[in-house]
Amino acid sequence: MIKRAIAFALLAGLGLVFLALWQGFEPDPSLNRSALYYAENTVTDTGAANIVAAVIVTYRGLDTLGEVTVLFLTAAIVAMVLRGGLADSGPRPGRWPTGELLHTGSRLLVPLIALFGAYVFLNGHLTPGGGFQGGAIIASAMLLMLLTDPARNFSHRLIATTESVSGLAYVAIGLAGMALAGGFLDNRILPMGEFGSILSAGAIPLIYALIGLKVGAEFSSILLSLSEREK
Amino acid sequence: MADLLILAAAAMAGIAFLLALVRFLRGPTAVDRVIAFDVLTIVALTGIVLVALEEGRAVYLDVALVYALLSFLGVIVVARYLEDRAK
Amino acid sequence: MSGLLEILGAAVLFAGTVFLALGALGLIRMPDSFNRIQAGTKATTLGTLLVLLGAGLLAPTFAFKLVLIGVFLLFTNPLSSQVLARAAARIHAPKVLGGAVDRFDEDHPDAKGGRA
Amino acid sequence: MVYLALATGFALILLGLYGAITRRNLLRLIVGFTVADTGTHLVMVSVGYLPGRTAPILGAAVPPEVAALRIIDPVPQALVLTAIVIGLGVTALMLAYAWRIYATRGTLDISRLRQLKW
Amino acid sequence: MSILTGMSVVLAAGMIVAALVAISPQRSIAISIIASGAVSLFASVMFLLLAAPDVAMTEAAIGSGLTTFLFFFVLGRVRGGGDD
Amino acid sequence: MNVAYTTSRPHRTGVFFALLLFWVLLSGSLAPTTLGIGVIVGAIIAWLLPGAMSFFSDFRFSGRAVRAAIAYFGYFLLALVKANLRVAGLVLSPALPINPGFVKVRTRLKSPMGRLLLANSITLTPGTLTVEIEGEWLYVHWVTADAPDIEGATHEIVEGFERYLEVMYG
Repeated sequence: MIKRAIAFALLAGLGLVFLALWQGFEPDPSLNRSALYYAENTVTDTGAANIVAAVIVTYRGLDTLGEVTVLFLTAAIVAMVLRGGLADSGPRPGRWPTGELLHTGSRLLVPLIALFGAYVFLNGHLTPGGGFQGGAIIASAMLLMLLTDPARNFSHRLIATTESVSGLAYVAIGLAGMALAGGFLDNRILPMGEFGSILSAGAIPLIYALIGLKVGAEFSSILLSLSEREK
Repeated sequence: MADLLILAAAAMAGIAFLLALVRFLRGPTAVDRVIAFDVLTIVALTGIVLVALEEGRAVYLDVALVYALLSFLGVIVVARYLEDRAK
Repeated sequence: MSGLLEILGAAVLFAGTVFLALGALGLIRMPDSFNRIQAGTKATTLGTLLVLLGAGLLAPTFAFKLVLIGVFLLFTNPLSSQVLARAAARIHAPKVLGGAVDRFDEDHPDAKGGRA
Repeated sequence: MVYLALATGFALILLGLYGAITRRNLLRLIVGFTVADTGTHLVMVSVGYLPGRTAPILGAAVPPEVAALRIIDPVPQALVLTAIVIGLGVTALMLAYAWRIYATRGTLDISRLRQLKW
Repeated sequence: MSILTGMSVVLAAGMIVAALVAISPQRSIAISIIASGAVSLFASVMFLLLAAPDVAMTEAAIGSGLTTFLFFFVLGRVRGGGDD
Repeated sequence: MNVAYTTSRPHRTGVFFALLLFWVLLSGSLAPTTLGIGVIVGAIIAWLLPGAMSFFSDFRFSGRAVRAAIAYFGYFLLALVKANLRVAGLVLSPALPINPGFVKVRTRLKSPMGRLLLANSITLTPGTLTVEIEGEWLYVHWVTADAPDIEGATHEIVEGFERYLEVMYG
């Protein structure tokens, strides 16, 4: 009981803070200085139409590299936590086999979902989306395969190779930016291209494609390490 | 005239949303809640199309595409779970 | 001319949302899970297709993406309904039978014994 | 609209934290955390919103020359975008630990996990 | 503008209701998880209203399939521990 | 498992062209660079997923099949509209005049794609919902079970679509 009272007191305090914040909130009438810089200079600096993509890939590229690393660590820890010795509760009762419709439907839809994921990360500099969304969509295609056929053997080698090769290429592009252009992860190592076409904005589509592959591989390996315990 | 019709359409979508929400809250079995969730997803997709129309930005439709392609995954996940648990 | 097209598009849009609302009403009124899936799938699919058509008439530049959304919906929506209906039949969800015809349970006695 | 979104975000944080604090089942606790997570994202995005402006994606609708007058702040969006992805990783990690705890202790009820108390 | 405001009101109400369901101890865990999925669905449309399509897309791609799967996967593997 | 449908061989070319079509629709442009990237992406996906299928899998490319496809699409849209008006009528009538039942129907289709299309069409048309498909039998939930016997139900539900799908996919 006393614990519950403490919880309520805590939440009430937090609620008061939130209330004060809410009452004092006033939307800015115009952009603040950093946002103004991004709004005015993104096109000349990076050539990207999607400013969020420019912020993620170029202006704060190092943060994104760190974040991808965090995801990689997460996937590795999940695999480690679940490795071996997990006594599942007795022999698993047999599942109902998946229906024919789901089988056929997934054979039809998996390529389309994968294509859409590729579209999302290759067009990240023009339309909403980018490496993280595209990676999540590709992992969803993987999830659909997994749901359709839980006993299927997925190539861990392929996933691990994709993951590490794209990670290495990402860092290599960052270093190339230091050697050829203004600094680490500078996207101007490739020509800027024409504003608004798919091969523009320098290295942003390339970097986003690598991020997409890496994130997709990481999520897929999380899904696999969770679901393969039952065999 | 057209604006008025669009406004009425938005109101209708809102009604559909609320009705599906009621089924989501009441639905006696999990299956009912899942089907209500499916309808809610579709209504949300309609809402996204309406927002894209109002703001006049075609890029918003990519989000609707994500829903059209991926929303059925959640339903399939729950369906597989229910089948598994019964066995 | 363009005004006419706009009004037509808005009318189609409105008709689509009316179907959506009717589908949701069916969700409320139908007596068991299977009938609710029926109402939920059909009305919402046509409703969304009409909304997409109306949006295409209102803003012709959206057309490609709207067509794609429609095609994807035509495949994913019935698929999820079928998988859900199959699961509901397998776990023996409560059903309301009018004519007492139930060939599924006649042929799947092992589907019984789940949660009623 | 911004005020409403902000209030909803705050309410979600409070509700989620309440759920996370008072429930004893680990899975419910994690559900509470994800709700609170969504709430924080909502708060951050609504802080970056400027009324009457549009998304920071240039193109035919928003030519680059007028961008500074038409778009909203892109920085919170970039932060939230990465936060959501990390959130999924954190959820996966929490669930993996929950499962590990279940496998070794046979329960998900945190009040029965005596070793975790101090 | 009024359409968008109305939509945000409805969405906010839906989110609060779904969050209440998600943390309610009376419902089963499966329903809590579906409700948290609904919260993420409504939040995604709200992000779009707040002119953040990138964020909306992320939430849609991750919230609809992957999170639900992770939860249900673990829930399906724990027997007896599922209810408190 | 009792498999009555033919397991089709890999259809990499069909999948590739379907993916390319979708890529062009997604991008909304036919610029050479866009098209080139689409070719690369489509080739990679088609190569990595040997079990993939597309709308073109098992499709017979003959003039008759194409005509049947167009006719099927028109018939399907008509049935969809009819289904909705029917459901709307059911929902709006105060007495809710439904008579639900599960019926069993038979199909002659063998190709997976044709069977998927058949099941989807049944689900989207008047008052019927495919619940399970096993071998040549389909179990269908019917809101107004007018014809409970197999022949009658098959005639009512399946044959309209099967006529076209048989020409298209065999």
